[in-house]
Amino acid sequence: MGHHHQNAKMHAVTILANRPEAANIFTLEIDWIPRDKLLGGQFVMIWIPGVDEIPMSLSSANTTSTLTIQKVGEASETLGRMKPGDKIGIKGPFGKGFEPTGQNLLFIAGGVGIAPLMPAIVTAQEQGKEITLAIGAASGDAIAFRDKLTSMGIDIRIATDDGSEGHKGFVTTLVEELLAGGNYDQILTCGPEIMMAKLLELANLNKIPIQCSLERYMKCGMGICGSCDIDGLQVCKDGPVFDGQTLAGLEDFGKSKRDRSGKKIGF
Amino acid sequence: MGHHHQNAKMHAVTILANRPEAANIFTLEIDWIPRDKLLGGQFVMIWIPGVDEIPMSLSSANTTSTLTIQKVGEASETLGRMKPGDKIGIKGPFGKGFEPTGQNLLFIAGGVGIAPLMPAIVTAQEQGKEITLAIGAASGDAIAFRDKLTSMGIDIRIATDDGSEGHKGFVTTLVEELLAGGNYDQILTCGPEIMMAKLLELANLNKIPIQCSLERYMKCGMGICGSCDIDGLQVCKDGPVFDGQTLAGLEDFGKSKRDRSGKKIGF
Amino acid sequence: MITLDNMNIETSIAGLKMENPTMLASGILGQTGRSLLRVAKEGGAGALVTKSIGLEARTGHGNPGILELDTGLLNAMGLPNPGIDDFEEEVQIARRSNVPIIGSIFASSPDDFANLASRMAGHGADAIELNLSCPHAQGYGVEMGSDPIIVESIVKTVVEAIQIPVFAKLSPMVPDIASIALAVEKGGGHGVVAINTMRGMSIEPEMGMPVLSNKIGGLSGPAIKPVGVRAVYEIAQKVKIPIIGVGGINTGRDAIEYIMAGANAVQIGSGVHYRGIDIFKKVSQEIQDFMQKNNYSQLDEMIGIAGVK
Amino acid sequence: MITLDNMNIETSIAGLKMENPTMLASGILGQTGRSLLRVAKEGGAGALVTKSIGLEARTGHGNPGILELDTGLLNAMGLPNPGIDDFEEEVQIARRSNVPIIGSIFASSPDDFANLASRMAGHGADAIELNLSCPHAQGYGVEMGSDPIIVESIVKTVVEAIQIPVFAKLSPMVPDIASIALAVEKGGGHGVVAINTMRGMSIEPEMGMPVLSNKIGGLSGPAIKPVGVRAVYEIAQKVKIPIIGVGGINTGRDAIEYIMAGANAVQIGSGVHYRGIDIFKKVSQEIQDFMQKNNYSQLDEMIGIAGVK
Ligand SMILES: Cc1cc2nc3c(=O)[nH]c(=O)nc-3n(C[C@H](O)[C@H](O)[C@H](O)COP(=O)(O)OP(=O)(O)OC[C@H]3O[C@@H](n4cnc5c(N)ncnc54)[C@H](O)[C@@H]3O)c2cc1C
Ligand SMILES: Cc1cc2nc3c(=O)[nH]c(=O)nc-3n(C[C@H](O)[C@H](O)[C@H](O)COP(=O)(O)OP(=O)(O)OC[C@H]3O[C@@H](n4cnc5c(N)ncnc54)[C@H](O)[C@@H]3O)c2cc1C
Ligand SMILES: Cc1cc2nc3c(=O)[nH]c(=O)nc-3n(C[C@H](O)[C@H](O)[C@H](O)COP(=O)(O)O)c2cc1C
Ligand SMILES: Cc1cc2nc3c(=O)[nH]c(=O)nc-3n(C[C@H](O)[C@H](O)[C@H](O)COP(=O)(O)O)c2cc1C
Ligand code: FES
Ligand code: FES
Repeated sequence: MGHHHQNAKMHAVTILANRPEAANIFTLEIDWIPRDKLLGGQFVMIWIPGVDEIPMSLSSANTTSTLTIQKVGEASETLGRMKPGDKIGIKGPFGKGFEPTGQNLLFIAGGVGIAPLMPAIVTAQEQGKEITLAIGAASGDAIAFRDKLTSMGIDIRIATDDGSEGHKGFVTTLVEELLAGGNYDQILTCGPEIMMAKLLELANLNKIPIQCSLERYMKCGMGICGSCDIDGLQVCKDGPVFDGQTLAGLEDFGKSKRDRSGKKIGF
Repeated sequence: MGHHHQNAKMHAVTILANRPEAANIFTLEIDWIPRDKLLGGQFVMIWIPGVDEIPMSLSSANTTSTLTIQKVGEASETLGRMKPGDKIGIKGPFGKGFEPTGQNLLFIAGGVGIAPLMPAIVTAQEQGKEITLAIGAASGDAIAFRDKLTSMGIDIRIATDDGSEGHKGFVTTLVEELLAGGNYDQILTCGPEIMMAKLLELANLNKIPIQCSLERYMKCGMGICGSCDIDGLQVCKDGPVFDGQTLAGLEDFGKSKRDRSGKKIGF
Repeated sequence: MITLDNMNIETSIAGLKMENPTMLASGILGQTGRSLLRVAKEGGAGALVTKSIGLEARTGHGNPGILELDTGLLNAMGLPNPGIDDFEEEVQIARRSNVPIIGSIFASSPDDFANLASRMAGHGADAIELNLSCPHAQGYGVEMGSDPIIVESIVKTVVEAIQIPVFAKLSPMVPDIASIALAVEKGGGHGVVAINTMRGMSIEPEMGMPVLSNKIGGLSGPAIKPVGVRAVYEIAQKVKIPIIGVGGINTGRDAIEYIMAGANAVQIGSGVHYRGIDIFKKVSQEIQDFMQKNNYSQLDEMIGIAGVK
Repeated sequence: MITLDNMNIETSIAGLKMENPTMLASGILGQTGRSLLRVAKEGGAGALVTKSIGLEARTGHGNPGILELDTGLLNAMGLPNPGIDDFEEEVQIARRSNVPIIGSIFASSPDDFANLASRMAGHGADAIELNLSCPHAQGYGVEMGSDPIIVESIVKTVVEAIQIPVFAKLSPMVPDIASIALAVEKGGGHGVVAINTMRGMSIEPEMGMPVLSNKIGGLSGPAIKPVGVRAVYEIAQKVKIPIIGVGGINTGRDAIEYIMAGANAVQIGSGVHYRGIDIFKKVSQEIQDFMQKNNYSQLDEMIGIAGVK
């Protein structure tokens, strides 16, 4: 065919470990790695036989890979009960990931949005970049990768909804402070779209390039069914990571998405 | 698949030249070469659109390939009328070819049977082997590749049915003389099966290894239809070149073949 | 719209003019107006077929709904769609492409088909494609599309209800597809689209179960090309109305096989996965390259020639 | 006969015992007794199906009769065969293999089928396979095999005429293959074989014409595997008689998909081209390897499990 497409074949893979990561968040280690070097933000479709198939970012990929998952419904909860030796199906990896550029990077995670940021943070640190990470979470015990990030010596700023740790309130307020004080070359973020829409405004205001990782309901993950459409772009294939310039031109960003039937609905 | 099979895809190829080779025999040069190094005896299936598809040995393969064809019926006659620029279909190459071993080689061609021997003769000469070639033909003007063989300095012995050149009568008589005089390491032959059956006897009598290239009616050329069956071997895939040991164990060799329906018929 | 020079590869189907013979097949990026627009502008498609739309919104089957196999794709999306009412905006946006918009619809009775067709026409579609062949949505597919009498009656009812051309898309899972095409012609249909996917299944041995949540899906892509070419060939021997060929088209040569079998235009679905959204441009270019090398100057010269030789 | 240790992959179909579940499919190396013998001894097949044999000798269609495509093979041999009388010697030789010999037959009426079947039984065949599904031989194939009433009557007539098991081989080119399988069961048939090839065509663009001399042929190999697996799955939901799965089996995993869908045994045809005559040994070994890794000890444990989960 001559064209390098991300193939969408199903592979049965074995779960090697299931570790608690934070309140309501766990990490599955699987006996599988992507073919090419992983960019944070790239994701796989995980088939839980008899239950569902859902998109999931790869939170790391070395000799094994990990998925870091928040329990929100049947599929994620079923995954949470899985034990070493259990099997799941995997398709992918799919999509375009983060591409950190510049020296001084500001990462901003909303909740489990830290998962797709992790591979980018690790790579950026290996490349000797300066890293600041702002995390917004429901409470202090819901912050994933805390040990890992601390041992890496990352400068972490925390905002919690309940004020149990760090700034009480929105992470965006925290970011406004950081932007006022710091001199960042790039913002990389994943979290609720409303949060990211606000961050896009802040980035534009401060003339800092930004990359955001989006979520839409995904059926194929491979760019053909149209279920994840945002203004004619497919989040699964053209994203999930988009740059600020692209996002600024989209009518739907931060405003509306599609339900499983393709109907437009507001956020 | 991990298994190297001879693929049977159809390719349209262009005829570059159509040269007379001998009485009733012509050589087509085609804009196509086999993927791997050719062994004499390996063949292709040639599709003449609207007419037929027939097996044909490759008489050479370098930057282009050649087919050397005797006019015997509709397909071969249609090919004889083809001009540069005309197109034919080709599948292959198929089958197992000659493997010259030893220093002093006796090649024996019956009629157009010289065609599959040519690549083996050329290779053997390149490797510095001693070559004797016995040719049986209807008459002196029916001997193909005469100029080429002469310019190569090959020792040619001729037998003709009409006595117009060389020994009058069977080439096998000529071979009996050669075997009495010479000291051959191997016999390589292609021609009528009755001739080759006689040569197998002579080879066994003289304890000389022999390889014969057989013909059977071919439909698939790829070893699955069973049309070219000889004692459970498929001439297209297990042959067309067989060694004397294999042939000695076959009931059908020199005695019977199958018609297009699979019925056994005598020679 | 893209302009392609050298060879003339314009074609037309029942009065719809196309600058090149490649259309987007139904169900691929055809759910939103903006993605349709993009397939025309960025992708180079000569016409666009929408996702199949029904009377009501449907979420479709659960995930997994699709996977890639060694020789093609297998999907059981289950006809998800926002319903005909919500689809007006999408058609309106798609129309900005200036290429023909073909509204695909599915229903379970002739009257529902006619109802949907007139609303789709009202939304601004240039033609209607009747999906008579979905292999994995109970009550909406092959059951109807394999009976010539039902097919004729659906086509007739729709043709009488609207002013724009009506095409019927057929399933290959029948003993004699040409007789179904004949029923389309008899019903007054303006064109036949062949083929839809073939019912297939993929089982994951480690799990001991079918992968698709619906178990059975529709096979598309390279695997079904020989079946589609044969179907178009057989239909071309039997009917006079135009034929749109679809199934496993990835390259210009694939498209040419369909055209030589008798197709006036082709559709591409799975190929968007294999070669990207600009596959329509690539295939159009490859068709032109072939024509140049083989001394054709008009697409018309190739249409159906494999059936007359 | 080969002995395979470790896992037990023996199976049986209507009383025919097989040391492994792989059979040679009809039409591949099945025309002579000696090639059949070789497929068992050298190739490792657990049972052998002969070429389809008719009342009279037939030369079949002219060449080209077969070609390889990107996703499978396309053939229109046209049922060449020496006729039932000349076939006795071949069956006798094939019997030396000590594996079950299944005589495939084709005809155009129930009585001719019955006549052929009793002669094939007389020649020494252990079972009969009725070819109700040849896609490219006018009058002998899909026309009959797609009508449940005709199928039931053919099967019934044959079953009443002979003492050995009767299997019917079905075409996938029907809207509902399970209903045809049901007709086989109702007629008293002892097993169903699914699937035969699918009608397809390949056109060579440079020539502007179909490659096969018969124009239309039967598609086999990897392309049709998902269709075959689905067919076996659907049939297994509907009938109780054993099922023999065939279509695109190249590896142990392919065979296991069929077995999990409900097949008691499988047949391999095109795979002989892709992996050589010893594909039967290879596939048997791969099935054992899979069973070992996944804690199965008997083939039976896998049969049909994708249908119950
Ligand atoms: C590209 C991408 C990467 C993601 N990465 C992660 C990650 O690393 N960690 C993590 O915890 N979550 C991640 N998610 C979100 C995750 O897919 C959902 O949390 C999960 O699907 C919920 O499924 P459920 O059955 O547990 O919940 P449900 O009860 O089924 O649904 C809960 C929520 O999840 C959403 N959801 C369900 N199915 C899908 C689907 N097929 N596609 C998109 N959203 C769906 C629903 O819309 C709903 O909002 C990612 C989503 C996307 C699109
Ligand atoms: C492996 C192999 C290599 C060959 N190499 C050469 C070669 O280099 N040069 C050459 O001149 N001839 C060669 N032949 C013979 C050549 O295939 C026939 O001469 C040719 O098929 C005749 O076709 P026709 O239509 O001209 O004659 P027809 O009138 O069709 O038949 C004349 C004779 O050719 C035989 N023939 C026809 N079709 C086939 C077929 N499909 N398979 C086998 N035999 C067939 C017939 O059985 C008959 O005996 C080779 C044959 C084989 C099997
Ligand atoms: C994901 C997917 C969704 C499809 N949805 C529809 C649909 O809604 N309506 C329809 O008529 N065909 C649908 N099809 C079938 C295609 O339009 C097309 O007929 C088929 O895929 C064969 O073409 P291809 O091989 O180019 O994909 C769908 C196919 C795929 C792969
Ligand atoms: C060259 C060839 C000849 C065939 N001849 C017959 C036949 O005579 N009778 C029959 O029932 N099936 C015949 N078939 C069909 C096969 O038995 C089998 O059903 C089909 O090829 C699918 O299996 P595969 O994908 O393993 O080849 C033939 C297939 C091929 C490729
Ligand atoms: S999920 Fe299907 S196009 Fe993105
Ligand atoms: S020609 Fe078909 S097996 Fe040799």
